Amino acid sequence: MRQINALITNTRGASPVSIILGVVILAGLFLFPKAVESPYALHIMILFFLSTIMGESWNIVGGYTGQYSVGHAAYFGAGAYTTMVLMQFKQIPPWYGMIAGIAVALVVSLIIGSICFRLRGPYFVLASIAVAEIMRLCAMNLKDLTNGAEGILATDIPPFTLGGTVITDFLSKVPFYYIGLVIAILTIAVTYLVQHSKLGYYFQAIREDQDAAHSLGINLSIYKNIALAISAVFTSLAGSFYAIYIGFIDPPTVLALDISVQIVLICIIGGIGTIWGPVVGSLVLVPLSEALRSNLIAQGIFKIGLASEESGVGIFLKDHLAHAHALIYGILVVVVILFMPDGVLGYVKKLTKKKAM
Amino acid sequence: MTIFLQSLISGILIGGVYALIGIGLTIIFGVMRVINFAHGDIMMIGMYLTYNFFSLAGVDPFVSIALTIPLMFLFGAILQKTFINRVLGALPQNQILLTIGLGLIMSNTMMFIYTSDYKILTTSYSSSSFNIGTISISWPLAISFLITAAITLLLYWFLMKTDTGQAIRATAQDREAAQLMGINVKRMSILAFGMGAALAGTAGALISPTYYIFPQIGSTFTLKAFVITVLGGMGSIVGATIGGVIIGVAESLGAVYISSGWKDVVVFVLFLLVLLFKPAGLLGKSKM
Amino acid sequence: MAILEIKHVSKFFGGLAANSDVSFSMEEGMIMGLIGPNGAGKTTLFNCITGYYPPSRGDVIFDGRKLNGMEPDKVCKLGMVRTWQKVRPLAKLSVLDNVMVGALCRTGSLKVAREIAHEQLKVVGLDNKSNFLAGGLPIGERKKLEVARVLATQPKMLLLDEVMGGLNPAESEEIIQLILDIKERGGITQMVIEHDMKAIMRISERIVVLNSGEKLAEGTPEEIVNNQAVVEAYLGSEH
Amino acid sequence: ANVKIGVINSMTGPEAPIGENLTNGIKLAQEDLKKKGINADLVWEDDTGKPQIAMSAMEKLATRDGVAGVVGPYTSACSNAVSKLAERYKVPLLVPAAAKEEITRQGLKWVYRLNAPADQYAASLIDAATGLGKPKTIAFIYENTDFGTSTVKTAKEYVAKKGIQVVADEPYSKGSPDYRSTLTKVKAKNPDLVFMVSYVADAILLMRQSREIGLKPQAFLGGGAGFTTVQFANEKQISNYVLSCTQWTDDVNWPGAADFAKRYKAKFGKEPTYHAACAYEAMMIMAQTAAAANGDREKTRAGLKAGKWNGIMGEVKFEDYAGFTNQNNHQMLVQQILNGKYETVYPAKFATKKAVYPFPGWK
Amino acid sequence: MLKIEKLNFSYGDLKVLWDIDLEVKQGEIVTVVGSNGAGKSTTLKNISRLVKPDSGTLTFNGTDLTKLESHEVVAQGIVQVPEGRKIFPEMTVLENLRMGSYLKSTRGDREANVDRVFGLFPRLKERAKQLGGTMSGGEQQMLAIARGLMTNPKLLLLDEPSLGLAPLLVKFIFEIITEINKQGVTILLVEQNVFQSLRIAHRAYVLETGRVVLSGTGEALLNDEHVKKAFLGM
Ligand SMILES: Nc1ncnc2c1ncn2[C@@H]1O[C@H](COP(=O)(O)OP(=O)(O)OP(=O)(O)O)[C@@H](O)[C@H]1O
Ligand SMILES: Nc1ncnc2c1ncn2[C@@H]1O[C@H](COP(=O)(O)OP(=O)(O)OP(=O)(O)O)[C@@H](O)[C@H]1O
Ligand SMILES: CC(C)C[C@H](N)C(=O)O
Ligand SMILES: [Mg+2]
Ligand SMILES: [Mg+2]
Repeated sequence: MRQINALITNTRGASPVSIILGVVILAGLFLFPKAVESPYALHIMILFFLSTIMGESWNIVGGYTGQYSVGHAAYFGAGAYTTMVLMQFKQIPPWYGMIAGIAVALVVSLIIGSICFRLRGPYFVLASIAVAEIMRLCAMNLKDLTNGAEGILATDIPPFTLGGTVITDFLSKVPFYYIGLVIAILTIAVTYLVQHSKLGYYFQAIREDQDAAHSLGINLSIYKNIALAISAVFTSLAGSFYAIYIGFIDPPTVLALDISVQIVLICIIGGIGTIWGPVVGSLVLVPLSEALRSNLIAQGIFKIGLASEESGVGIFLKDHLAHAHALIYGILVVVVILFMPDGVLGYVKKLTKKKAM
Repeated sequence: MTIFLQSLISGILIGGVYALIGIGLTIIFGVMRVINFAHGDIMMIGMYLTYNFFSLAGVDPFVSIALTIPLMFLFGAILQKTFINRVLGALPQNQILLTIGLGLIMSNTMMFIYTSDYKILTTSYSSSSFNIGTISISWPLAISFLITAAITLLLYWFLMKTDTGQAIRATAQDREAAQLMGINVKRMSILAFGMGAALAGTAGALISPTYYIFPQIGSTFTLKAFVITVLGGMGSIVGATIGGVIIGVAESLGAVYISSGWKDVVVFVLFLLVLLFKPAGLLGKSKM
Repeated sequence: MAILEIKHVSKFFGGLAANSDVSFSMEEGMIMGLIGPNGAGKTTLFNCITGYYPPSRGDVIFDGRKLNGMEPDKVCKLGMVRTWQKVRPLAKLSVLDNVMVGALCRTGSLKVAREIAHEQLKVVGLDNKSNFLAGGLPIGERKKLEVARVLATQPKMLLLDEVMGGLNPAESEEIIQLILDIKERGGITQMVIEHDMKAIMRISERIVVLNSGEKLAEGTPEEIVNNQAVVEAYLGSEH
Repeated sequence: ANVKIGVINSMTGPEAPIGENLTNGIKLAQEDLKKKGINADLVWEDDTGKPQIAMSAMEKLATRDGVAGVVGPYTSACSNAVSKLAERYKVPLLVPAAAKEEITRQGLKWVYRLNAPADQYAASLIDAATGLGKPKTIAFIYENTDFGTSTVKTAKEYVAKKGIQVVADEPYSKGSPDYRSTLTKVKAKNPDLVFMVSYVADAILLMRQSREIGLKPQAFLGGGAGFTTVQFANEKQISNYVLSCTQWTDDVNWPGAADFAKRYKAKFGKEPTYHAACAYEAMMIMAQTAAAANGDREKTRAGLKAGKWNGIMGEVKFEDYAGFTNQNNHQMLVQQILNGKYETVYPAKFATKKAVYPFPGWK
Repeated sequence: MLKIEKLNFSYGDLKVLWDIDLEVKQGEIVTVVGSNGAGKSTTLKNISRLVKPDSGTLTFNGTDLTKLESHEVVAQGIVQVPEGRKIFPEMTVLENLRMGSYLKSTRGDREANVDRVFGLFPRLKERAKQLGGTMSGGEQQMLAIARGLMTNPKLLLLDEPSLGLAPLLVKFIFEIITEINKQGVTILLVEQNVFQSLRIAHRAYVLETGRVVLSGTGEALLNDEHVKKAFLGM
């Protein structure tokens, strides 16, 4: 049993049940905006897609290839800035900006890769942080290009047209919802393809033992760079998407260490090196941080009558829980790492396995 | 020339404090192989301690390190015992996230207690200086530089020459083998993290009279500590010392001869260059 | 034609000459034994040949091409692959996946690679453990896994570094048979480092003896056991 | 009357130190509203300083919570992101303290701003300085944040008009412990004016180190923020004679200002900053307008547009001028620290003391 | 001296030791042989408390080992030279040896012990300043054994000490083992060199897939048909 379970990470073939389930979920996701009108719900879903894309792309280089980059903000920022600079200062529609963003992210990833991949382990981690910081500082200082600390504000998003017909004008959230959904599905599909190909095997071999992999004919720098490039492309897409959606970027919001950490967190909470890990991670993190932040917990407590809003406890909760969410968040991170070292997915697997026995 | 000397000297002096932060991180990394992302936050706790000693009991910051060191040691030891020890065998990214989580808890707890106000600790000598020729040297920085130097020497002697020090290094290199030599590795880890925390706390204390304190201050210094340790060679105390001074000087000269905005870029580029040409850091032993 | 020529190879670590002026050559399909006292420079020579260190001096010529300092992965692609004295399994991958990684060196298809891997696992007798995590294997089986993995790269030349270390005589016998079978099937030249003299004597056509980095002797097994210098430096009087 | 108002503010994260002042100001406003019979039901949203989170907050307030109006966010980045949503959902948004000019320059109908934008910071100070002496050169030292950069950008345009030459331009990143080398460089240029934009901690650090290395211009100008805090004024050794601009002071003769300061101090144990005052007044205006409109958003918006207030921020009126829409043309004040106390010295009609110029030197 | 009763152990949910009974008496050399993966190293790890057993008792001179941490076991006088050498890679040969006499009780003999092991392994003396990690495989093995000897053990656990050593040295190692045994150190030896190790053993155990299947004097096992067939390849 143990060996079989060990292999779950390399699932081959899917059961009919899971295929049906998958189709139903997919259909549900595509119909969601038709059924749910609330822009707030759509917004949360969009954040969820964004987070999935980011986590999934980190997973390729971090989870499969074992290169724990804590500098993915670099690619996120590359995508965001390219798209915004082109759109705002050169009037190039974001559609092309996204593609240009990918190109820029690829170049950045090659540069970063050629520098950082010569390093291993903790040195790589720190070098990746350093490069992302350099990017942030450059965005800060290259005022003519990036508008520096003032950031770039999108005045209008030009409508997306194909052959003269307007596909969408970006006025509501629905187009963003679908763009996010499609990119997220694309990212997951690419991860699936990678895992079930030579690349996946090579990536994992590199993760386990670089020297051994090297001796078995794996060109370390090529394959690490491929992993990073794939990862960078999708992270950059996430960045472009973010920029267009939010309409404003500045160095601290798209190039900060914070973002890099967030990306890693998504994977680890969900389960690293697995296809669904980042999805699960986003599923947990996005609603959770939203609930914590907007003090839904205290409201819930009042609703079920655990404490009255006017009581001392109530006032304390109202006053402090909103401030405390970052604290609670930190505690959650610590608890997950200590008690679910393989992420939520790994934990669930362990539980179900125990029951099965 | 005056400008050059002035910035060189202030760079060296501030580099001393950086070195102390770097040494703490290097020891923790050396023994636990854990990159401590909460290092700056630990330093921040040290700063608040100093601040409280000063504002509540009137203890001079430089004197208060006699209290801060043991207290921070204890704090680090407890952290190690309750949290870090549990993830020593875990994946590196889990360790990273654990320390990030701990850092979040520390900074937000402090925010709860002290609000996020900037606290400023003003001593009679906070902005006093003396002159050598045309160059002015800040008293508090000069004193903290001397204290740093003394601590560094002591620590070097401890790790290289005493059995306990060697046992800490042995634990760093192979925990299982160290156990088989009769070394209590848990104690060594606790000792190491305690020392790391004490050093970070001391750095916080030393910088308090000339700097300011708020709950989110940690991250800047965590980043700096990383750069310093890698520059010097992770696990090397002498390396961290040199790294600290180099960073101090690079920042200082970068600000004058390039621009304040680009000075951090100078630091990071320097960092990458060292990594490229000497991947194990200036004093690190390259491994095969 | 010689498939591998080592010409005046030296490797220095600081002042220490781990290899100094070593020369010999190997014919296609043969098995060469490489022996010598501990620290004689055997593993270092492997490292120099397969690209982990560029030799400080001298040339390594494989299949007519100069390898000096060529990256290990290219060396592997050319058909030369080594095992590790200190085994290096890909711990969190299954035994089968470990071997597949080797097989993928020659094919892009997972299906083909899987077939090759199963085949090689059978060859070393690990097929019943193909679903185990490689990290949980005991040392002896890890050594077998190393062999299966390099075989899966379909090499022209194998460099085996103490693959019998840690095996008892009965298990060593299996590996000896394996090495002889490989030779039988033809097409693969083998260089074997081993301290087990019985084994070395049985499998090698020729033996090179290193001592303090220098080549002390070269010859047939008989010549080697009767070489006074070798007996003194390495074998001891009993042999 | 009951009225539901949303608050978006940076309560945690890197912006929290200032965000807290806004929180406090709003809490005080809530109390005062109660006294006026308005029960302001506040929905607090923390944006953690991140625009996308601020957007989440705005979405939620507009669509789930059904608030009548929103006060906030604090930072310019967040306010920018949120302003478009306010327009889309037709929710009145009153920005209390963000300085970026663009926020009210996009012709948005639903977005109002109480404080004076970045261009005013520089203009008021330079006017005061040129009124007092004849400075020829100026050096800029500022944090390389949105606030710092945009303030200095407008300042540079303004000094160019006045014929003052820029001799040093030094943006720095917040939080470094050592500005000595930057200051040494500035000192070598011997500027008549040194203009700094920083928050309180860096302000104190910069002035301490200026004293250390003996930088001595005709005047130190502080661009609001950190230079207008009591904490700064308390550092007498270094803060005396610094001129700074601010949105609000506790000695200004705007109705209720002094009283606000007193009650704030009693409640929170510290001196109010202008951020607190801005937030307080913004909440007062928003809640009263919304209450009068019975929580109707359209009527609230119309109320803001039409209304006129005179409270602790002086006269408030949201007007369209010089490319701005719904912008309160707020009068910035210039103060000077004299013996550890802020004295309003400019414009003349609010002045309580005469300014000391030039800077007499370090003690 | 050392008594193991009904020791059971699993790695996660893979059970590798089943009811192991094993005894080492004062002054003996006891050898454990067994094929790959039989659980020999795991047994030694249990004694050194590097892993914790599922059930069973381990006593040493009457002390219950299951109550101790690894380092406390060492303090009792049980020292293991582990499989895979486990040299401190970034410490010099001399520093490695120094760690061998980390225990307070042995620090006094440090100088003498260093001289002794340098006498046994002159190569180590030549390389006293070389970093452990850069030594060759066999050199590291020597260092590991030497480091173990620095500890003044009462009971020495040796896990495949001849692994990777040249023939001359292998012979020498077995001589050393007999020699130190004569000096009063009790020895528990795990070896693949079945022939040599059974020859010097007073008693021996045969492990197969985690169970003790045979035990007796070294001589008796050497002549046992099963042993001959399974391990000696005869
Ligand atoms: N990176 C290095 N730095 C310094 N010395 C080294 C390094 N690598 C190997 N050596 C030294 O070079 C010599 C040859 O080592 P090598 O590993 O080739 O020996 P070997 O013949 O394989 O021995 P063994 O049979 O013990 O494995 C040894 O003395 C070793 O200490
Ligand atoms: N860390 C581990 N995780 C999982 N299983 C392990 C681990 N270490 C050993 N095992 C398993 O435990 C069993 C016993 O291993 P052990 O190392 O004790 O064998 P051994 O008798 O020492 O073999 P060898 O002669 O190869 O050293 C083996 O089947 C092995 O697969
Ligand atoms: C420091 C500040 C006064 C900031 C300024 N209010 C802003 O727009 O961000
Ligand atoms: Mg070798
Ligand atoms: Mg073993």
